[in-house]
Amino acid sequence: MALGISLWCAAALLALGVLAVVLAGQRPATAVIYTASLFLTLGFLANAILHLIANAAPETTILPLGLPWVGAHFRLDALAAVFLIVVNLGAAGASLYGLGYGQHEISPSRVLPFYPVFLAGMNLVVLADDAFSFLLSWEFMSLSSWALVMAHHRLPENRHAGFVYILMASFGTLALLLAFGLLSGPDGNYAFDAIRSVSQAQGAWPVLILVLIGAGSKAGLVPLHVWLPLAHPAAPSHVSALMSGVMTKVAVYAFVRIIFDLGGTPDWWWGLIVLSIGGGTAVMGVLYALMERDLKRVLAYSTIENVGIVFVGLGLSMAFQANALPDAAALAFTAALFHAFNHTLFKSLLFFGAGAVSTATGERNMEHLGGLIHRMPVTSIAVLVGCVAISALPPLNGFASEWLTFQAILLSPELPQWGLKIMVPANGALLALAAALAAACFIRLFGVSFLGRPRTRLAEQAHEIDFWSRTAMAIFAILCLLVGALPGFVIDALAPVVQELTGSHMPSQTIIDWFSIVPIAASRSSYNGLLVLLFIALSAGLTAYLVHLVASKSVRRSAPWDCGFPDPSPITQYSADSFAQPIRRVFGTIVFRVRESVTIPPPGSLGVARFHVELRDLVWDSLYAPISGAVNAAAERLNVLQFLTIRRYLTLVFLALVTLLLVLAIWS
Amino acid sequence: MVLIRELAAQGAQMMLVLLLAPLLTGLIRKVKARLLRRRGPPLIQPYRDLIRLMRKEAVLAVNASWLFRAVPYLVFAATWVAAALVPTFATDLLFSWSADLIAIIALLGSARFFLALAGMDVGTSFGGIGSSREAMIASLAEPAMIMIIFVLALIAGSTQLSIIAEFMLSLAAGLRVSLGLALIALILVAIAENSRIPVDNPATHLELTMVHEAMVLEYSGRHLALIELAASLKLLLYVSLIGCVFVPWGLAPMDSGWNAYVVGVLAYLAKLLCFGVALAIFETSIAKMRVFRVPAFLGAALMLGLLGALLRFVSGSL
Amino acid sequence: MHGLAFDIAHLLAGGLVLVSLMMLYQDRLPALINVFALHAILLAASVTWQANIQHEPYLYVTAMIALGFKGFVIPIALRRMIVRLGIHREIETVVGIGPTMLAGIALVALAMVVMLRVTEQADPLAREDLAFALSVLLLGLLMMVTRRNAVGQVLGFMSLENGLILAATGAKGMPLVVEISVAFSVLIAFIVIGIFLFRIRERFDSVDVQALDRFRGEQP
Amino acid sequence: MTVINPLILVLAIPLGAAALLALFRGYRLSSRVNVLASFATLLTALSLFFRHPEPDSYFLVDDLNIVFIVLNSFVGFTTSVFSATYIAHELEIGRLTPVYLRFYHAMYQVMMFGMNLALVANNIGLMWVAIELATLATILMVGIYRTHEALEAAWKYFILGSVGIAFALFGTILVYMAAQPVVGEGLPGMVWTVLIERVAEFDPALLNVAFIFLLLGYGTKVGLAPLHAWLPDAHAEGPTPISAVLSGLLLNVALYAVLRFKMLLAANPAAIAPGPLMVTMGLVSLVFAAFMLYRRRDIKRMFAYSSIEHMGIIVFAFGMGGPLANFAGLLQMTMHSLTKSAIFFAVGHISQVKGTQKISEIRGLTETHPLLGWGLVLGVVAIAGMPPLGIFMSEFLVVSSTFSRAPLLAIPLVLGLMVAFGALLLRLNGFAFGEPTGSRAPVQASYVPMFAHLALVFTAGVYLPPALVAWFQHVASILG
Repeated sequence: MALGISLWCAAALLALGVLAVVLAGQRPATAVIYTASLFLTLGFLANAILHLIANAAPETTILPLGLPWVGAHFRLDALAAVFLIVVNLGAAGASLYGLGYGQHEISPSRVLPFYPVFLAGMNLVVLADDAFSFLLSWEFMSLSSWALVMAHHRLPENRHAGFVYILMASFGTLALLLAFGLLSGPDGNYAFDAIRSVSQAQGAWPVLILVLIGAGSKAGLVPLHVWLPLAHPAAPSHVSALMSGVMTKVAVYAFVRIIFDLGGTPDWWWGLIVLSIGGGTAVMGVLYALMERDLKRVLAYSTIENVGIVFVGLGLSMAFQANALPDAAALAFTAALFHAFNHTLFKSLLFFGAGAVSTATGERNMEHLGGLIHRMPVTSIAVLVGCVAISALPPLNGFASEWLTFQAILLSPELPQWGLKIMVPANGALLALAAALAAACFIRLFGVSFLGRPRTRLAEQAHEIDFWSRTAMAIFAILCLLVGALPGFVIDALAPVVQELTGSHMPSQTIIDWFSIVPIAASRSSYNGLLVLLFIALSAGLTAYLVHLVASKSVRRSAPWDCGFPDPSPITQYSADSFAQPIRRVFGTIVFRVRESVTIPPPGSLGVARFHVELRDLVWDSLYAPISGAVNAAAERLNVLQFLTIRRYLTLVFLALVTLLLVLAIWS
Repeated sequence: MVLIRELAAQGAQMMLVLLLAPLLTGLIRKVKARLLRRRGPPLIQPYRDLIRLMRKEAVLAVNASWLFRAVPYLVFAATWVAAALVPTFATDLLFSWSADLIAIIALLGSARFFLALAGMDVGTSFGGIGSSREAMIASLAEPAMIMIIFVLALIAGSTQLSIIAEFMLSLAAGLRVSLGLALIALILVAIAENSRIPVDNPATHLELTMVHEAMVLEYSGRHLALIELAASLKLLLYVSLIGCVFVPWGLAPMDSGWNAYVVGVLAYLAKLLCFGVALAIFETSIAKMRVFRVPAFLGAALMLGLLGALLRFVSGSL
Repeated sequence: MHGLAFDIAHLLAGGLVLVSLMMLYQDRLPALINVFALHAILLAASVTWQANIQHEPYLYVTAMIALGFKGFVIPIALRRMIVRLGIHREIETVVGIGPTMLAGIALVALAMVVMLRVTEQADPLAREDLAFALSVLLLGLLMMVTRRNAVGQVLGFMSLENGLILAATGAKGMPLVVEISVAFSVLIAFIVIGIFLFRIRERFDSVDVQALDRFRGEQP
Repeated sequence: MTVINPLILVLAIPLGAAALLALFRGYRLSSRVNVLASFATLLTALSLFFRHPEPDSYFLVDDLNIVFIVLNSFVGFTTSVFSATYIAHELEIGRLTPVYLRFYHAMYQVMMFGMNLALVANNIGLMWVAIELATLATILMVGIYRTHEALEAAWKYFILGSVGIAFALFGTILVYMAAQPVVGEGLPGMVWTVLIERVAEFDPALLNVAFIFLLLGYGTKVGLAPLHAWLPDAHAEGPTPISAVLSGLLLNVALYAVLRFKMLLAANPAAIAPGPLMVTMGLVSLVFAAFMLYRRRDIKRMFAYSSIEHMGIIVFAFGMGGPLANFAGLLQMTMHSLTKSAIFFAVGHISQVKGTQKISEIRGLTETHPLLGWGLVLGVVAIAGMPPLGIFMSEFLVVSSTFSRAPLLAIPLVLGLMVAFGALLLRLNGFAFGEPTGSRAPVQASYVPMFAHLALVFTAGVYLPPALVAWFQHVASILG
């Protein structure tokens, strides 16, 4: 029954897209579309939560669509329900935010039709239960998000972003298609349950590589991440929130569904590969983020970092499964899913904030912002909560999932293989480094854009945004706080999925007193979010009260200390680049081949001293530039064949005939 | 009856920590002055400074927002909670089961996060210098700390500080190479985190060299008092952390009576004295490094921590 | 009698292959046209001989077409045209004569190898006939490819087409042979007119449009 | 009143219309008659579904060609509707004079007659004549603009076509020679239905040589790689309705002929498997055309290369063989003709309103002409193989079945698909989006045919009617 409702909701979303085409241009279109998609996604959400709480048996249904002899299979099981919650939570928030943000959209007719269709695509991917409808909805999701990225197509970089995005998306789909080809065998039984029944050969490692390429390119694993920081900022903010917060989770779902559910038990070195790619992605993602100035590009790169953390959890879980340690595998898998859920919350919140800033000031470059905390109080509080959450600091949800991942790493000495014994601690260090750098990155983001003095007139005249956007942000901020304080409930909600896919699940958390969470056994280690929050609140309140009782309460405003050089210009403040300069000098020389050059004019001349930083994206230079160069070179060389004379074309025909006759003469 | 004793012990620990922190800072300043052949301020000078600051008027920058005024309370609260959770004289107190080492370090991370933001709120370049360098130092110190926690957790089997302290007390761990590496790494991280001499000079106000002081340059009055108290609490935290893990003797074991607590307090005071003097001697014997030599310094700590963790992963006995 | 009929048919077909090789050898246009005329006459002889072996009256019609149309009409028209176009003195082979001849021999050998694989139970006349037809076809294509001048290429195409007619007549009882040879003649007529209309001198595809404008005059 | 056999009608109507149209002078009347004639042919073709005439020695209607006859007349009809508005505009700007117009409509119907005849022909000689007739009609139409390039394109098409026809004829003769000792002399030796039953006893060596000549002969008409030279210029220089019919239908009819002979070979076990031959030619055309897409400057020439690429995929699918790949090939043939003709409808109107076919001069279509622009975007997305449109289903089947059976073959296939996808999207980015250039004058284009095709392809992407699936599956099994 739940699956029926979900499919009807998805169909309604598709119909909404068509309605948007009809309504395009009229005044109420934005309000109608976003409210309708809000209610539909809430319907999805409620349906999925009920299914998960009731721990109901998986429902399947077959529609006469799709491949003629296979039909379109759909299935709602625990894994699908969890990811439906993640998808529709982000979607509901984005729709709510869209209500307000959509009013400022310059070309609504290009955004409204594709928005509900994009939501429907994502939901259908999670519900699909056979290779064809899975890939159909997967590509459909990419196609509609490509159309959204191309909404502001007047800017050349948006078009470039759209092109790179759709190219990588189709490359990923082809990889998944090949993986499904392998899984379903030559006679083409594409239904997932048929694939499950055929016990996979143990050595099906090409499937892993292909799925890593396919799902990884959509999630943003490092070598395949180049489209993400281009495409996400190009789309309107609520769409980039969806793409970052939600679409990457659909990619994680695809990886989990194919490797954990369809593939057989993984080999141990599968976990090693996924673990190392995850660790590398985490560090590279945050280092890229530190070098960026555009608000949305920083957030897009930080999505890559969080996806890396999720894949570290998944890699660990695969390693444990390979060595038949179900409890440890359950812990690592829960940590990964929990972090994916958290990331949807705080990343959507941060993208809403970035959208609010770009609407209020019309500017996305941090170097032109500053002092927004005075002019946009509500947004700045929400973004502050988001930044604290994403930097994995205790009272909030980021820390809870990070803590679980660390606990999972601490369980790994039981793994016998030497490769894992070396790589797991190394990746633990990478993870810790990524978390610390993320904190630095978000201090920079919040500090430069919201604190200090406004650097441009635009920032000075910023104003608070509309009611809907603020409510969306407030809801997500409160959710971050709640999940941070009471992580036990979320972990128990994930239990059925973990049981289904790893054979066992974490001890149920809610029965433990004081709502703390215990990874393996109470005796080992536990973390209590609520208590930490209470302690900080109590002691802060107590001190504030005592200080106000005892100490003086008078306050006086005066100019800040300027070391004797009264230069009120806001440029003297630390900018985004100068904040990142120490970290760039520490890490940048290796990772980005950073070269800083300062040209000081000879003494006596009145020339201007110039400071120049040269930063190169090694992944793009070493992987993508050569490929496109090769394609262009081949196209150039082959182009000659278009301008031959008829005689030369006849020679081609003649040679073809002679070769075929030779083949016949020699072989048959 | 037991609950009251438990509550009293926990309350005592919180008060003890609060009271001893300025004393430790005073002691270090006194010993350093003595080593430099100066009389140095009296031991209780930090208390008098705090009281003086409490009474003074808080001067705020023109551009400071509500965050600037809220941060001192948040920083102090977070640091005080973290310091209270680290066992000083007894291991098994009322809230010790929530004293997870990763949580404590992360609490310090939150304090540093808000302090850096406060530094940037004022809108002058000094705050920016402080926050930016603090972020760089933290980006290396925190992973090193996590690696140290991995070593301790792998040896003791849990990340809970009271269990680790209990395990160390029982000397079941014995002498291990990874423990030695972890100790050196922890000392290096403690020096960097508390902005002691080789990384940053706590006493200086020379704009271009200071890190921690630059962030709190604009604070005054009661806010500065809270920040100073939080800084000394943090120093005390690291000292008691090193004490309870690497020098556990004198800690009152599980549910022991009042006399064990008294012995515990005395041992703790002795440890504070030794660490204070050792730190003062170390600081006077070494000069401050250039800012961009700090990554090498902390990189060493991270490598030592990682090596220790690797050894634990590779074989049970190392 | 059976043997003698075979031998004469083989003789004529073999002669056709020989003339094709001779056409490869020519490097001046008028000579090439004369050899082509000989090629057409030989084809006509072979078709008439096939006609009286198979007692098929309509094959005589094909023979008459081959003889009349391709034996006389086309060569005369072509000779007058190359004089008008002023290209009757050019030397126009792309690749030297030596390599072309070698390639020709190799092609005949290839045709033999491919065709003689056909098992014995097929009618022996068909096997040799097809082998020769295939050789003539390949040589015709080789000529089209190695000639630079458009007229040379058309002659190559026509010799290729003669090979086809040889194969068609060799197939006993094949319907539509006459219709096909008529269709091909129409095709060739189109080509020759095309060349004449567009006055293609050197390269096949340099359509000379000025000639065209002269005819546009009377439309509004 | 004995009901006239619909088969005869399917041929008679276009022939009669051609004769009629040759007489009319006025443009308005002839374009309407052209549409009417094509509609009548469509109706008779649809009636073939209900009454299956028995195959006799000249005509045959079976599961394979029933679909292509209907597709042929449907696209013929929609193209005639499109050509009505297209030609009206061409008259206004003077590129076509009324005299040529009469010739154009007559040739259009002659071409339809040729293609229908080729599809229903049971006699392989008749099929050869029909394809030759259709090609000649197209050659004349390609040269109709009388510009230098148009004539050159027509001339090149003519010469390469003639060589191709010669090969095809030689192949047909060889098939007859192979059949003659088994089936006896005269007409039965050319009748396909008779051949298919007795082909097992034919001499395999003769059949092999025959198949090679037929593959090269009709392959020239299909536009496979080494023999493709005429196709891009014929598309670019001819009037757009002709490019639509050429790309949509003539390539399919030629490939249908190759399929007929592949069935023959498949039925004779001793003959060499045609698979590897077609697989290599398919892959070569796919990869070659994919790389040629990048440097194209003319929009119609680019879509011509995309037709070569798709024909490569289809021939590759038939080369792989097996029920799955054959089904995919047949599906892709249908979808490709519908999508490509829809694209040419859009391109025709766009090049008219922008006055140029240069890709660099057409920009920002979705802004200046939303309907045309988004129609073209949908078309290109469909041809690139993105779901939810029909071609995705066939490419899905081809790639996944190939990878599981012969992984090494899948690598060039996927490479070709990716490179072609990149080129198409790069150009689409150029002309559909960005700063609009050229005239913004509203164009009174006929949107119905274009969106009818795209709607059909869209539904086929998600749902295929069971009857069509049954036919294709039956044919896929006998295709071998």
